[in-house]
Amino acid sequence: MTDKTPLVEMKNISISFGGVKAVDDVSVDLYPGEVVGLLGHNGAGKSTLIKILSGAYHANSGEIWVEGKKATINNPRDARHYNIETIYQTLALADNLDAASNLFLGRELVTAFGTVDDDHMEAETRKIMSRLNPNFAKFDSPVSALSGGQRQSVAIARAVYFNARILIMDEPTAALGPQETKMVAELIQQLKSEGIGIFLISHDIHDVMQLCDRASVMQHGKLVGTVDVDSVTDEDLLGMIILGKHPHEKAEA
Amino acid sequence: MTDKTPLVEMKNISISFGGVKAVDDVSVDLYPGEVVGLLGHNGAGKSTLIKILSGAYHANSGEIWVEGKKATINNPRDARHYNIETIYQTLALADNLDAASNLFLGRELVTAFGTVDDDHMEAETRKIMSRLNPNFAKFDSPVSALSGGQRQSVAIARAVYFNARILIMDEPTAALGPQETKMVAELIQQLKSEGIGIFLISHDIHDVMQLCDRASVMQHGKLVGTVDVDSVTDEDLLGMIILGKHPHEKAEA
Amino acid sequence: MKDSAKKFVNNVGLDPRLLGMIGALVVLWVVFDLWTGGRFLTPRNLFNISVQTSSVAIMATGMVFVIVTRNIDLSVGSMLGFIGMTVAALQVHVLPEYLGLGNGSIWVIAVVAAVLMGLVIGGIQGWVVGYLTVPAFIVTLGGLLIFRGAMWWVTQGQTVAPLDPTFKLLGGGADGTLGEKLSWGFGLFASFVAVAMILMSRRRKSNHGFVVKPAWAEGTLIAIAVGLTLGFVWALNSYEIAGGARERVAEQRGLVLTDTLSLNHGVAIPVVILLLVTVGMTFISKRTRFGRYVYATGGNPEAAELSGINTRMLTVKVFALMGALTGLSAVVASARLGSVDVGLGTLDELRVIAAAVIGGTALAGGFGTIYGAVIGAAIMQTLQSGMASVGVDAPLQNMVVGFVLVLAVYVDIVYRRKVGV
Amino acid sequence: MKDSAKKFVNNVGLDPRLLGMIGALVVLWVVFDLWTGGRFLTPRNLFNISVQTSSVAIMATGMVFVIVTRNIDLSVGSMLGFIGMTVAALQVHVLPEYLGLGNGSIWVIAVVAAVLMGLVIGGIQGWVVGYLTVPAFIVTLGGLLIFRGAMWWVTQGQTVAPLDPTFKLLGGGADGTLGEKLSWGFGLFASFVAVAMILMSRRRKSNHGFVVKPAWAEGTLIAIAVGLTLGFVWALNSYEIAGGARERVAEQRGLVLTDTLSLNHGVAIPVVILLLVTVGMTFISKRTRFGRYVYATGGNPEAAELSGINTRMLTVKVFALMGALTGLSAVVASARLGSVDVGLGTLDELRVIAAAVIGGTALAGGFGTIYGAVIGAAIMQTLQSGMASVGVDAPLQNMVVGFVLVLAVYVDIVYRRKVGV
Amino acid sequence: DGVVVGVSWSNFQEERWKTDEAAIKAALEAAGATYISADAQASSGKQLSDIENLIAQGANALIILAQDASAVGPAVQAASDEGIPVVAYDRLIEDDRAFYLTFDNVEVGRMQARAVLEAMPKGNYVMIKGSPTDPNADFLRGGQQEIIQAAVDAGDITIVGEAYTDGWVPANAQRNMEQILTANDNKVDAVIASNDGTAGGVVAALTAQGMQGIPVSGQDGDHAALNRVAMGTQTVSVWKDARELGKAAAEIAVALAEDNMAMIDGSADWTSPSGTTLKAKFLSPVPVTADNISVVLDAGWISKEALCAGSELAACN
Ligand SMILES: Nc1ncnc2c1ncn2[C@@H]1O[C@H](COP(=O)(O)OP(=O)(O)OP(=O)(O)O)[C@@H](O)[C@H]1O
Ligand SMILES: Nc1ncnc2c1ncn2[C@@H]1O[C@H](COP(=O)(O)OP(=O)(O)OP(=O)(O)O)[C@@H](O)[C@H]1O
Ligand SMILES: O[C@@H]1[C@@H](O)[C@H](O)OC[C@H]1O
Ligand SMILES: [Mg+2]
Ligand SMILES: [Mg+2]
Repeated sequence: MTDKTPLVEMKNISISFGGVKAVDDVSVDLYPGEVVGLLGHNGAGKSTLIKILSGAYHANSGEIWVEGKKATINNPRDARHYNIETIYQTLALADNLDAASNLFLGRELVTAFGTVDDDHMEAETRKIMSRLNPNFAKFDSPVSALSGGQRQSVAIARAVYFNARILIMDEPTAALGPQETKMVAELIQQLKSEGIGIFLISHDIHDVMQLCDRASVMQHGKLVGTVDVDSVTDEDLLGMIILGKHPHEKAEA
Repeated sequence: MTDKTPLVEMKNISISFGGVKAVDDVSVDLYPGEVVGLLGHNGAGKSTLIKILSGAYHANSGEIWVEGKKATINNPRDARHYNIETIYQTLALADNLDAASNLFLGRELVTAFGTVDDDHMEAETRKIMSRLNPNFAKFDSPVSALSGGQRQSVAIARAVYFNARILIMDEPTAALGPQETKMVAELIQQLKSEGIGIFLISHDIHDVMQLCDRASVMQHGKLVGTVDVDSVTDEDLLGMIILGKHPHEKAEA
Repeated sequence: MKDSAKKFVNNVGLDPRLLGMIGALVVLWVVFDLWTGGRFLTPRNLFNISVQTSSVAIMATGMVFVIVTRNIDLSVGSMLGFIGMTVAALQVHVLPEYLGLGNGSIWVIAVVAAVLMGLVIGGIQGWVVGYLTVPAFIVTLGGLLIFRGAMWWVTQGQTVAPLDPTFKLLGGGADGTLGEKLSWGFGLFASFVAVAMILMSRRRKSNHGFVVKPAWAEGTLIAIAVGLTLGFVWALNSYEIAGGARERVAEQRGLVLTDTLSLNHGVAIPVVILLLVTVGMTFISKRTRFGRYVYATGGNPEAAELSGINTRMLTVKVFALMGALTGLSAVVASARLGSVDVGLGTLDELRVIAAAVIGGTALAGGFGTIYGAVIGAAIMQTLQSGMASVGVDAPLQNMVVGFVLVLAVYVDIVYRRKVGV
Repeated sequence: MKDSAKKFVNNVGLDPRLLGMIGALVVLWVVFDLWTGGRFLTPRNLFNISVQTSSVAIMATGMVFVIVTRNIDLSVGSMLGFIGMTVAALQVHVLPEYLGLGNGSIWVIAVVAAVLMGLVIGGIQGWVVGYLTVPAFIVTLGGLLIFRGAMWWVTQGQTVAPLDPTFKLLGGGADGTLGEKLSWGFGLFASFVAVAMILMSRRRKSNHGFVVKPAWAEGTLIAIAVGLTLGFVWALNSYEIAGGARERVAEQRGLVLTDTLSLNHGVAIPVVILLLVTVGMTFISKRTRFGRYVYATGGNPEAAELSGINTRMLTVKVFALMGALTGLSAVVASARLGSVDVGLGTLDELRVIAAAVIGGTALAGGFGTIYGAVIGAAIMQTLQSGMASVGVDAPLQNMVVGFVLVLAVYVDIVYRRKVGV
Repeated sequence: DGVVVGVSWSNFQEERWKTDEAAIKAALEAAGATYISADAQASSGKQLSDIENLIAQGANALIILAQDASAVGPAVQAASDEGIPVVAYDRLIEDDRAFYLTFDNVEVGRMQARAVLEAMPKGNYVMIKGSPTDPNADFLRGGQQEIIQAAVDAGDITIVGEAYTDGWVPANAQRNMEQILTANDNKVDAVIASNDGTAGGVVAALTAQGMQGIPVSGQDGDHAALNRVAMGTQTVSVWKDARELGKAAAEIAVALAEDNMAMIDGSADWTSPSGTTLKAKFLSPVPVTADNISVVLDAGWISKEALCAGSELAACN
């Protein structure tokens, strides 16, 4: 894959909170049409790392390159300019608004007069939700009245609706039922085939093995290593996560 | 199992929000030393059902019996009197307090003078956390500074620290890493062997098959049915969840 | 029976929250009417209260946005005073020197200056809140002190009077109304707009294939909207102008005064301003991105920021809008008094915030409606006016107002719980 | 250099937030001292400001809990007036009839009555907020109107004076102090308690096997605490009592007045009350379940409720506590003035809330410290007294106070961002 | 039925207004008229609304304690449109259709200064003014200046401190006085305070420094202040017998309600500083000092007990 320019390169990223290094000199990259899994124990620094890419946090040091050019991402608006979409672990929904308003937040569909077009947005929301969560019907309620999984579906819909080049998914299926999870897996496959690059954070080794091309494992803020998923076993990955030991012999090409 | 008195019986429970029935005439029960899985698609009504048992919601109709006696549970305090402990899907942590304060919230350890004993509580918290999440070290930070999984560990610790008779776990491992998940599974086995009854809500069929004795499946607020886990396959359960079809031939004894 | 009423309300698509608030207002009116022996529910009093409500209500619509975004603005009363005083000095001491006394453009310049001043001052406060991240409570408490002091300095505490005659019309009074014909015109136009909007929304919905209300329900809704609007105009058009003012008004309207000529007030200009502001602000809150972002930011500031909304800039805009409305309100308040003294606007911040909160705006942010704030202001004003009418001793009046205030909000809470909104 | 200073502060365990606030206060003092040509930083002014701060600061400690639980209390100023007036009438018009004028128990009864009244009134407001779920803003706005009106009714607006002589000592002044000896005693006792608490906490920590600070750090902390306490006493003990009051005070202290007898003020009684309240409230907030629940409820009301905390009852208690402190503050304020007029407490609600917010209490709930509120009150009072000392007139004073208020909070914010707290 | 008289109060901050109100009520009752009222809480905007409401309730005559002399203009306009007479009570209303009934406020200021100047002809003076939002505050201050001007020019008197009192609130006056004392090392010889409330705050500050007894002025004849005069801690309280003022206002209002052109005893045309000519009647204030303190007893304004508590004055024995 080294022949193509990577979609994203995060180089030597570090950030600390009140003196404690949450991410410590981590480098990862992502190619078009590739799914890279980010793994690690709780508190390893996965969410923090990707929040730097999505503009939610600002790294203390390190660089981000997008499509071969150095990128400046100071806030979420900047990230959107690079077509980076994110499903946050905390979902980041405005609880007082309904699903459609959340889905289009910041990018409302408007009428010819420039006014927000709620009906159009609801219609689009119905379409995309039918692909993610067929049981979903609560289009008039604020999302505070939704179940945990329903909320997560809204957050996923928001990230995939717009034409992302780079998609960050932080434990996107944690709250989803088996059917809903399967639909998201299918969606990932489809997006991948469209050439989109995806960072997928997940604790589910099966999912990772099934969906990802490569996997980067973090431990205590540091990168343990990045491996081709095809060349490792479940146990190798677990070993990396828990013991932080790199399966040398099977390191990536 | 019908020879013993059940620990909990929820009989014909219904509740609706703004006219929509979230739980519709559902009955489930739980025996000492038993783990009952609660399954269903997103928005099926699982969380709502157990929130009625934990006193967070008040059922519109139906009865709750605890250890053979009719119980009145109007608020979370009442539930505690029946030794019901709950891990909520939303975790229900006070973000501005540290792990120890959250763990003991409402049941602080006090000194001989009746003042809260923060040092003692921190010491206890360190003990229990070492059994749940060995990487956890952020005892001085407010829980708002914790990662998603770390927060979940705190919520779990809070429910299992006190001597519950009845434990409700609403997707307790959704945000946990593989090692942490394994430790919780071990904990469940141990609690079970101590005679505690556990309601476990989970989307992970493997976990359910491995940890539960029986499983009750809900769909659109209604109970599809309750089955002995040993007598069904993964596919049977999935069929119940997704299609709402009961594997008649294998119905519970 | 109760259920069928509920169903009817639901079907017609009336907002039960709005119904409840109007209900509370009507109950207050009826109580005062009984208490004063029929002197309260008169066209005259409707006219009075509608004018008296205007200044506070105009600001309250802006305060909704401020509070929805989890901020507060304690400075509006002082700012109103400061702007009122500056603009008064401008039209009395400064402009006549250049343009000549009574020049027709004086009032226009004064109004524009007031609104711009508010916009800028509000914007600066918003900038300190949004970009320097000083809590709004502190910033606007500072503003309260600064503007009240600054107001004194404009004229060293001297009252400025009399204001420009045309400017004064913006404050209402017998001459500051639309007059009968224009009032009817205004009422018909408003009805037309309401009907057009209802029908357009219906078409949009059906275009997207959503279920629409049955035709009879839509018809009822239209009937209610048109009925209320025209009824309001009719009431104000039947409030006759009193002896002394007849001559003045007849001349102004270009009529020949005879004994049988019937001259009525009609809708007062400040009320027209308030209605336009209400419609405009409702439009902003429901149909513009800015309005959407205001609510999103209030619901979850972090999520709004992560969604690419520039919440800092939004804060600046919200405070600037509040300031502009305060400027407009300063025009109405000073025009109504015909003069500006250093006490103008005292305690208005409390009235304005109270109006918004009575109208259902949550201080925790995220929730609040424009119409609620306007009705909230009317409720506050009804209480104050009503108490002045019933012959209770003045110190006791305040106690009753305080008590009824809490009671009214409590009743509304119970009602909402019952109907489940 | 900067880093080593940071490390030092961290090691010693000084709260950088506290340091920052004290720093802001000291900067203000120095500025005013330069501005007034050295007349500001004198024992006399320290005495003045400490007394002037007391009433507002006592209430501000209670307001911290109110705001931390996401509520607000706008009624404290009016409530202070109402309680002050009632208790004044009690001690001047009622009690002397039964007990005889000058009876020694009058002041005790008055103080107890004030605190109980506050407790009950506050509790009722808390009940309406907690159980009837009417927003605190509305309930206490109603209270503001009701108590101000009720205050008028107690004596039909008449000023009550003079208050009981012993009662008046609670307000400070040359006689209302501990005197030199007692002040030293008080200082030593306070130092002893501080040292004991630091050492006990150290022992508790090491008992649990946690790492404790190095001994030198603990020593420095102790030195600072003791130094500050005794320095404060020393300063107040070097403020000499002026000519006219010497005779009165000498007699009261049982001394023979000679020309060379040096008579000094010492710590004023309201300041002693404030310090005891501060310690007590800090204890409640940090060491009791109630205090813990206050913060938990503020952080996440739903989580608190789910944890089995009776958040409704908690609200009642928080408002009752606020009321009791307001009652205590009414004693101090009325004793200080020696009389009660219907203006007593006017606008105090704003000062009290401002003190809490300046002291870092977040209006969104969940965060706030008692010491912060007290220092916040001192900052507000320094601004007002300082402006009065430099001889600027009221309107300009207000402007400067408003401006510096915002600036002070802004500087604090920047400082906190720098040190990362 | 009878006449309805609407009274619009600017606020109820000072003690005197309850006496005014009682006097008005009593006189109206005697005349068979009805009393309705409203409190503007120091807001000119609310006062205008209040007056409109009083008119709407059928008032046939209005008595207005104006928050501001000009801002009630529209209210007077509305009243005159309906032929309702207006009495400007205590404070000026700049409108020739109003009947001005007051004690002369500039004169009150003069009386305050005169009494203090007599007690302390030379020395350091402090001027404690009224609320910066009350025009009377500046009238008073002007009258005070007239009297002391010569002594100031001659260098006998130095004004070492001057401050407005926000809202006339005594606690604010106390704080200002404390700071002025601090700034001058207690080198203050006399205080001209603009009313009895502020005087109370001043005396409390002086007492803390053992300085009570230096000359202090006030006005309104508040009971607590008269007691201070008896005790010697306040020099003068300019007494405006609010009962007289209230009674006169009620009678004038009723007379005008019955006949708009009625002639009022003792009234004359008077021109305000800004040139408005209106019918006016002035009652004369009385400066009450230790020397003539018996006038308030004789008038039944205050009981001997209240006046004399703690005093050794001759009039008290
Ligand atoms: N407070 C509420 N107000 C209104 N509707 C609610 C509320 N809470 C839950 N609901 C609705 O009730 C239904 C059941 O929700 P519940 O949270 O019990 O689902 P669940 O089975 O736990 O789903 P998940 O697997 O996603 O957690 C959903 O349709 C949800 O939208
Ligand atoms: N805002 C913050 N302030 C302080 N510390 C933080 C903050 N956010 C994260 N941390 C800390 O940084 C570390 C990494 O957290 P992060 O959320 O990135 O972990 P994670 O790998 O996503 O874990 P999980 O699997 O539990 O989601 C943790 O120790 C956490 O406590
Ligand atoms: O009598 C005084 C009055 O004239 C003034 O306007 O307000 C204060 C009062 O003390
Ligand atoms: Mg994470
Ligand atoms: Mg759930």
